[in-house]
Amino acid sequence: MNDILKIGSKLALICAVAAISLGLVNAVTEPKINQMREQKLMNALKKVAVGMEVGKYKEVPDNPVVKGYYPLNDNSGTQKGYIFNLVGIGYGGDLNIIAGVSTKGKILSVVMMNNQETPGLGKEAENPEYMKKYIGTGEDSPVPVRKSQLSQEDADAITGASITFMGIGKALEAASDFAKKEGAE
Amino acid sequence: MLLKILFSFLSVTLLGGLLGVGLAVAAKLLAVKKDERIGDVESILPGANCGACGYPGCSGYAEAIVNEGASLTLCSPGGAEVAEKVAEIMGQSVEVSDVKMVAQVHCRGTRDTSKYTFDYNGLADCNAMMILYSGDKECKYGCLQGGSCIAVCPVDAIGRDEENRIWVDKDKCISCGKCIDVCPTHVMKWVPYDADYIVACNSKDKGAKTRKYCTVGCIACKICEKKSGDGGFVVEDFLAHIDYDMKGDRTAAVESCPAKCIISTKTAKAEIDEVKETVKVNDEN
Amino acid sequence: MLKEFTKGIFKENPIFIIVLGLCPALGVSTKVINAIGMGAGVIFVLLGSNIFVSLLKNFIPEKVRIPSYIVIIASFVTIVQMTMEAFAPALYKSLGVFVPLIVVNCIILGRAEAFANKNTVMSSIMDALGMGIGFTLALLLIAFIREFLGAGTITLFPVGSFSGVIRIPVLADNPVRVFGLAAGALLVIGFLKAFFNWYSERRAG
Amino acid sequence: MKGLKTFSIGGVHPPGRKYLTDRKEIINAVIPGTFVVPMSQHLGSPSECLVSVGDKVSEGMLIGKSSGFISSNIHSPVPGTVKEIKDIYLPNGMLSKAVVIELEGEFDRLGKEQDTEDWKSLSKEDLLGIIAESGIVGLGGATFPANVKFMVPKGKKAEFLVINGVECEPYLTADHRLMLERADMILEGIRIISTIVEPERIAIGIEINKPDAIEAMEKAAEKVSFPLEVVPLKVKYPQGDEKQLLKAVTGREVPSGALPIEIGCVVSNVGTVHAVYEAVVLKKPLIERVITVTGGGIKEPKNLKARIGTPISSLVEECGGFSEVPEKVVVGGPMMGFTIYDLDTPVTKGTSGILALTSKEVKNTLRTSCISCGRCVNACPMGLNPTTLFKYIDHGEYDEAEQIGLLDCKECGSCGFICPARIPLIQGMRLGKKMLRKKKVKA
Amino acid sequence: MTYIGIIITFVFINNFILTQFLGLCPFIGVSKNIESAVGMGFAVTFVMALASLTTWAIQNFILVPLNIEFLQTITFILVIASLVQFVELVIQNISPALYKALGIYLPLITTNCAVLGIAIISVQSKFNALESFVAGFAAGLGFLLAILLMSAIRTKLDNEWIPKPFRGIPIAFITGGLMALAFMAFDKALLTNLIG
Amino acid sequence: MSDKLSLLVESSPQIHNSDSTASIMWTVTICLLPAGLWGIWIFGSRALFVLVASIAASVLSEALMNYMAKRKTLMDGSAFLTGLLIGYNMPAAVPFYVPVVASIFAIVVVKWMFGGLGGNFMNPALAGRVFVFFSWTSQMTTWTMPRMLKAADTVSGATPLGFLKTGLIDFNGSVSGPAQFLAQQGYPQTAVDGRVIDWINSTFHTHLSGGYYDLFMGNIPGSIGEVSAFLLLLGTVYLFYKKIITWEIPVSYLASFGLLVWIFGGRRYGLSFFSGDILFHLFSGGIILGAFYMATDMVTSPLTRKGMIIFGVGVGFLTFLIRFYGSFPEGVSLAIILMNISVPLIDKYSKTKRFGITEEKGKNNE
Ligand SMILES: Cc1cc2nc3c(=O)[nH]c(=O)nc-3n(C[C@H](O)[C@H](O)[C@H](O)COP(=O)(O)O)c2cc1C
Ligand SMILES: Cc1cc2nc3c(=O)[nH]c(=O)nc-3n(C[C@H](O)[C@H](O)[C@H](O)COP(=O)(O)O)c2cc1C
Ligand SMILES: Cc1cc2nc3c(=O)[nH]c(=O)nc-3n(C[C@H](O)[C@H](O)[C@H](O)COP(=O)(O)O)c2cc1C
Ligand SMILES: Cc1cc2nc3c(=O)[nH]c(=O)nc-3n(C[C@H](O)[C@H](O)[C@H](O)CO)c2cc1C
Ligand code: SF4
Ligand code: SF4
Ligand code: SF4
Ligand code: SF4
Ligand code: FES
Repeated sequence: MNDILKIGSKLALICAVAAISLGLVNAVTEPKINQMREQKLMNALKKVAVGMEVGKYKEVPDNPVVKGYYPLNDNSGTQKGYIFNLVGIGYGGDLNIIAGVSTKGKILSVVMMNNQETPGLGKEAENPEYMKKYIGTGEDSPVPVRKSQLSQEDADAITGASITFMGIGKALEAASDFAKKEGAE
Repeated sequence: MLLKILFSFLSVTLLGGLLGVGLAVAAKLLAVKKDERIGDVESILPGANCGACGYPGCSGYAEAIVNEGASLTLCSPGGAEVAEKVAEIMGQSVEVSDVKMVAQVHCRGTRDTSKYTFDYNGLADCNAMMILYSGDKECKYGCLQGGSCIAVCPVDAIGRDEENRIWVDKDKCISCGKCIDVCPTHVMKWVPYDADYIVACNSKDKGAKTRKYCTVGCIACKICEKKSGDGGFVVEDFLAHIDYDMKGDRTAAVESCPAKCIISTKTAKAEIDEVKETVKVNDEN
Repeated sequence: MLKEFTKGIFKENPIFIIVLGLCPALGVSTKVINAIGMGAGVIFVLLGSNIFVSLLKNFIPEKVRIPSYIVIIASFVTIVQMTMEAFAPALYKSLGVFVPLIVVNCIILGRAEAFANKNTVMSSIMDALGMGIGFTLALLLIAFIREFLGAGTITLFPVGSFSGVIRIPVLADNPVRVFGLAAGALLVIGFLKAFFNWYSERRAG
Repeated sequence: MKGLKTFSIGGVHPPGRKYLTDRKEIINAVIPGTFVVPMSQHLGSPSECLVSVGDKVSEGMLIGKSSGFISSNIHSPVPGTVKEIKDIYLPNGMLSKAVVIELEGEFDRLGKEQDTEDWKSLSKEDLLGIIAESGIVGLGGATFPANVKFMVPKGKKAEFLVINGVECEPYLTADHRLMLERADMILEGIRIISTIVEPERIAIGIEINKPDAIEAMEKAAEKVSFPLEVVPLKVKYPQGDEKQLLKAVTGREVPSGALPIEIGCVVSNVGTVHAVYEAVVLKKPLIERVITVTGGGIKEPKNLKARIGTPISSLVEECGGFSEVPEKVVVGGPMMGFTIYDLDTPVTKGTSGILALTSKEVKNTLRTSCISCGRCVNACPMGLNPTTLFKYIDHGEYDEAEQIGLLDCKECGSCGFICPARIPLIQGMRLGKKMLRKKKVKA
Repeated sequence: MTYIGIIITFVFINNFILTQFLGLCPFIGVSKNIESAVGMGFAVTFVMALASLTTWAIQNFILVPLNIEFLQTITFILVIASLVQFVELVIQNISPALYKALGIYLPLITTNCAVLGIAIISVQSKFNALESFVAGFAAGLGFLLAILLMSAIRTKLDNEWIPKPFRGIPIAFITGGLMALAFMAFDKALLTNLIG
Repeated sequence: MSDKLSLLVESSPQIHNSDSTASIMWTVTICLLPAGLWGIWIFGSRALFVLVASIAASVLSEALMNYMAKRKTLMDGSAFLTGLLIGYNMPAAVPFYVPVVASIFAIVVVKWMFGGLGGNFMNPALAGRVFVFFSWTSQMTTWTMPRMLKAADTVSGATPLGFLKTGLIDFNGSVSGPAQFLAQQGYPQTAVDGRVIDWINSTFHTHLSGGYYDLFMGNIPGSIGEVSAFLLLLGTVYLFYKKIITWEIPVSYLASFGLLVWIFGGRRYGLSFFSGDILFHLFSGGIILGAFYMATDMVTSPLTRKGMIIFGVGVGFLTFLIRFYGSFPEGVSLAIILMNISVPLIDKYSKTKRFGITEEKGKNNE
């Protein structure tokens, strides 16, 4: 019995030392980690804000695509658009997308965040160039969701990854519709 | 922050302590007795798993030594050294002769030097060739060159040269005896590791007959017997044998052998290096 | 002492000869930079755990040997994890679940079991360094081949204006993408292992 | 064609090529000057040689004595002098002692009228004694001593006596001709055997590629007092094997590793039956048998009644020699027979045919590794998996091979015949069995 | 995700061995013959299901309430290691033959990436207790499937003439590579289309 | 011995069947040729180039491996056949390196690392194809229009199945089946097709949509050798006649696949169960090529009849699964190689019934 307690307490001792040291390290790194996270988000927001001011985040409940948005205001403070936090369905699973959309539903800017697409195919969408296919659409022309809506050159560029393309397109379409509806209210 | 460290400390320590106690209890309740000597013996055995001891691999032998009191000298690759170490663990003493024996092929007959009686078509395996008229060589004692020994050697000590002759690299041979077991013509035989020469013929036919079918066969002329002087060579059953206990000089005998069938064991390694069998190929005629 | 160091690099290379610690070797080897990061993490943990295990070898009771080692290892891993997340978040993200999995990297526990708990601190350090560097080199080799063929790039640290990505002219446009995927990883390590077998066989004569 | 009986699993259809000889009457072979009589012509232990060099022997004289329970007597085929006693290779590749006899002196039987014996008064034991005395062994291929086979063990009952007139081996027509030309004698032989084994039913199985033989047997059966069922069978190799024959005729399956008597059956080849007739009625020991000499490489294929010990070269010569250089000369049928390299090899009791096969008939094309086509699996009448067996054996895993039924393989050759990769499967099986035996001896 | 979805995901789509690279050491080490492969497969399945469930409890009853998630790795592995050791003791008592067959690999389950991997992945996927358990079980089944197929192939390969440097482990990797190639047939879309 | 006859000595049997590995391989090759010639005719010389590249790479790799392993297996025809089948599985417009890499991968890695002909457990041609498919997905999914459809340039060359796959993703309407769907979306058809289908409809009082004739004859974009179901089937007639392939695999494959299509296949088009279009799915994509020429590869399929049927059903199920629910329009290659990896297991558990062994005794023997 004594033996057993001794063994238990020795393991406990090692654990204790480990836990305390880790707690100390954590005390140093945690603020730093949080800071980095925020920074990353800010960077992304800045990219999609197209020079406008970003308001306070609002969650959208019960929407499969639009998870929430930041209002976008111009200098005067009137709302000109939204930055949407979108979830699309790609080839490898969910696509996290941040998109700037005008109140009229026009796509202003798109950035692909977390995704599990295939490098070289779907992951090409992380490339800023890629999103040009969507920008400017949504208000007058529909957001493209399939190859046939693209020029030959653009269509060739997405060959082999049209599911990703459609996934982003559909998410943006939903965002655009959302913006139009909100804007109309 | 301090609170967090405190929580960490408490939870992990508690978890550790609990599990530690739990495991200790479990170990006590579920303890299984096991003879530790098995592991010790196994770690001393060479791990070649060659089967020379007659047990399934080294671990099998280790178990047999500890549980069944198997003889300690069965491991030929390990030799005297291992046997002594094992004996130490087992608290016994052993006596082993430390003359290392290796396998050697006692035949150099090739398509050029020996007569063949028919065209053989079939498995490249000596025991299979044996089924059909004991092989295609007219000499029924020689190496069939089917390479069964190559296939069974656990350490790839056997190879063939360009003329299809089989050679054993005595430095690689671990004396497991598998090739000797498998060889159907018994042309693979034990030779002391430090033997300098072997009589590379196995024909027990009369000299005149041997001469008819093979130009490198022993014709039992007894010249070697005479030249060696100290009895280092004995001709028996129309075949010369070397008495490896005699340490006299054999070069005179070797040089005067008319069939040139007494060969140096040193050449064996040189020739084996030329062609190595990587894949056993049984197809394509 | 030097022998303890060099053996891990070739003769007892953890990946190619002992064949342990495969998961991270394959999982993170899509980019050269990942291999470097992973290698550094492993060296650190290996070093730390080897030192502590060999220090504590008389203190740790037999029955809880493995849990104790693991706690020690896990502490170092967590340190790596937190530091990496704080200071190299991109790398942390691309190594993914394999960072915490350093804990179970078979090499580390294997070394603690097979070496550190029987040897002095100094030789344990040497052993850790050798094994760690051997692991890293192997990882680098695999990652290099996989990234070169599978993506047509070589990704290193960004330095100054250099983005850190070297593009291989023809391959970058049409890489043999399978090498970046699971199947390619297994094929690459299979061929490398065969090459090492062949080479050591030749060296042995 | 439908509704004909045959066995259920496996089997192949090699080209029959029986037309070469099936119209050729059996004729007595020329008697050469020298005979070589091996002392091991049967299953079991070799006979004990009773003569030595220089001895005079007469036709039908006992020169080799049965040396055990499973062994057989051997008689001199001709009168003459013993010239030499030497070791020779038999067609099956085994070494055997053989007596070389040079023809000399008078024939006691040849060309003389034989008196017939009324055997009906003899007892079972007497009959068995005569059969043993006459050195009769199974002429269907197994060369199992006939007297041993006909001795039904205590506690066992022979319900069926099945006569094997299948002759499923391609090329061979010896049994076929025998049934055509000597149906009555065969029936007499059957009667003798049934006196010994006392079966409830007697049947003879004949493949329908021999319609004339079926007819001849049916006609002969009408004349006798006991009921003989003539069972026509579908043509399929190896129907002649007793296990397959019994499956086809009686529907019973001989259990793995057991003998036909286990399921109440005795099987005997028509040639054996005929030999029994000659031994009992004509008091003639087994010194000659019918042999089909044929094949694409033989000028004039024939069915010859040849004396045991005749060198094969003599028979070949009698058939006009080779029409073209044969790729190989085979003793026995093409599916189970053995190649010989020396034409001086003698004819033995088990020799049913001599074939000179040309390369066109042999079809030894490029050998490749096994392509797992599974044809051998579907061909094996024993339901074995030859390719897997072969792979185990090729890798020295004999115990594994035994586990999946190596010992059930009867080397029928179906798998080797059908294999497109030309894998020497049967040699593998024989190697495997040999190594197993070696291992058991060692253990 | 439904339970069926979890099972399909972890058995086929995210097969731990063939797509996730988790648990390769035992996969290569214990797949030489079918019997021990199956034994190992079941042992791993059992441990993974238990580990996934236990660590869920640790995560949700200790780490999250106390806000000390950074101790995830250390606590999880501690629990897993003890669990494995316990299982080892039990197997040793119940089936010495199995214990012998699994040999050095039982302790290796502790250090099998798959076990800690499923624990972490379950937490990351925010599964509930039952889902965690099912995920662990399914991932184990995926391992079992892969190692079973692999061992059957390797038994066949024993009888082929593999080029010498490739015999043993290298050819096992290449075989695994080809299996992974085939398993690419199972992708996310399959799951989405099958169960929406 | 020179004065005497030199005779061959070997083990029984002394005669052999007329089939040999080489004749089997070459016969299969010849039976495949019509479909390939058709591919060359409709897709142009580029297709020929692809075939030559894949065959040359395959044969040269085999030669190289022969040299390294000191063996001579070139004439057995298997490498030629593998090369040919790889070419058949390529779109006509692929860059040359795609078939070349596929062939090298097939021969060197999939076949020779496992000991050459007979040693491999996975179909080399398909493994090669899948390897390059995953490596160069876009090149492998860029299709050339056949010559008879070039004028009608409505859509860029998508195969019927590819077109359906993308077309159906957000389809919620209801049509009578894939053929009508394609027709509705303006998938091109030849004029002959219209006439033939009209003739069939009027003669047999059926209501077929257009497109089946094109599908059956091969007037569609697709891989070079897979498009013409008709010519492929023509070749199989001879293969069956020569008993080179047996019915088990193709029949169980097509039957299980057809059954699943019939039961579930209509759901995508808003139809009820038991209304899938079997005909369409049997003649589109590589199913005919796969079922008769690739799943039947004896090296990589089970040994026993029972095993073959299990295998066929498995391939059928997986093809259905991938084609209808996966992200690839085709599914044949992946389904076959997936079942290839289970063949050793199937072989282990699908034993033949042994002669003279009753059930109970058999069990004791295990
Ligand atoms: C290895 C691999 C990775 C793939 N990755 C993606 C991807 O990232 N995004 C995508 O949309 N489709 C991906 N696909 C799906 C196929 O390419 C799919 O058939 C294609 O999207 C169809 O589009 P297409 O009509 O442009 O050829 C991938 C396929 C494979 C084989
Ligand atoms: C594969 C095979 C084929 C056989 N074919 C025949 C045959 O065609 N005719 C025949 O009489 N015996 C044949 N036998 C021999 C029979 O199995 C059996 O030994 C014989 O019929 C018994 O009669 P016996 O002892 O009188 O020869 C064959 C044996 C085997 C193994
Ligand atoms: C280029 C080419 C090479 C061929 N080489 C061979 C060969 O080496 N061996 C062979 O048996 N058949 C070969 N054939 C096929 C034969 O001509 C024949 O069609 C085939 O063997 C059919 O066999 P069968 O006689 O059983 O019908 C070749 C065919 C072609 C087109
Ligand atoms: C009926 C039949 C089908 C074959 N199918 C293929 C095939 O799909 N792919 C391939 O590479 N080889 C095929 N082969 C050729 C050969 O079997 C193949 O190269 C072996 O798998 C190589 O070991 C086939 C052969 C035959 C007789
Ligand atoms: S030494 Fe013996 S086993 Fe080796 S090849 Fe010669 S005959 Fe065969
Ligand atoms: S040469 Fe013979 S005795 Fe020596 S190791 Fe090889 S098989 Fe064993
Ligand atoms: S030789 Fe043996 S394995 Fe081959 S078919 Fe005949 S019984 Fe079956
Ligand atoms: S018939 Fe020949 S090639 Fe076919 S499976 Fe049997 S052994 Fe292999
Ligand atoms: S490193 Fe993953 S199981 Fe060994």
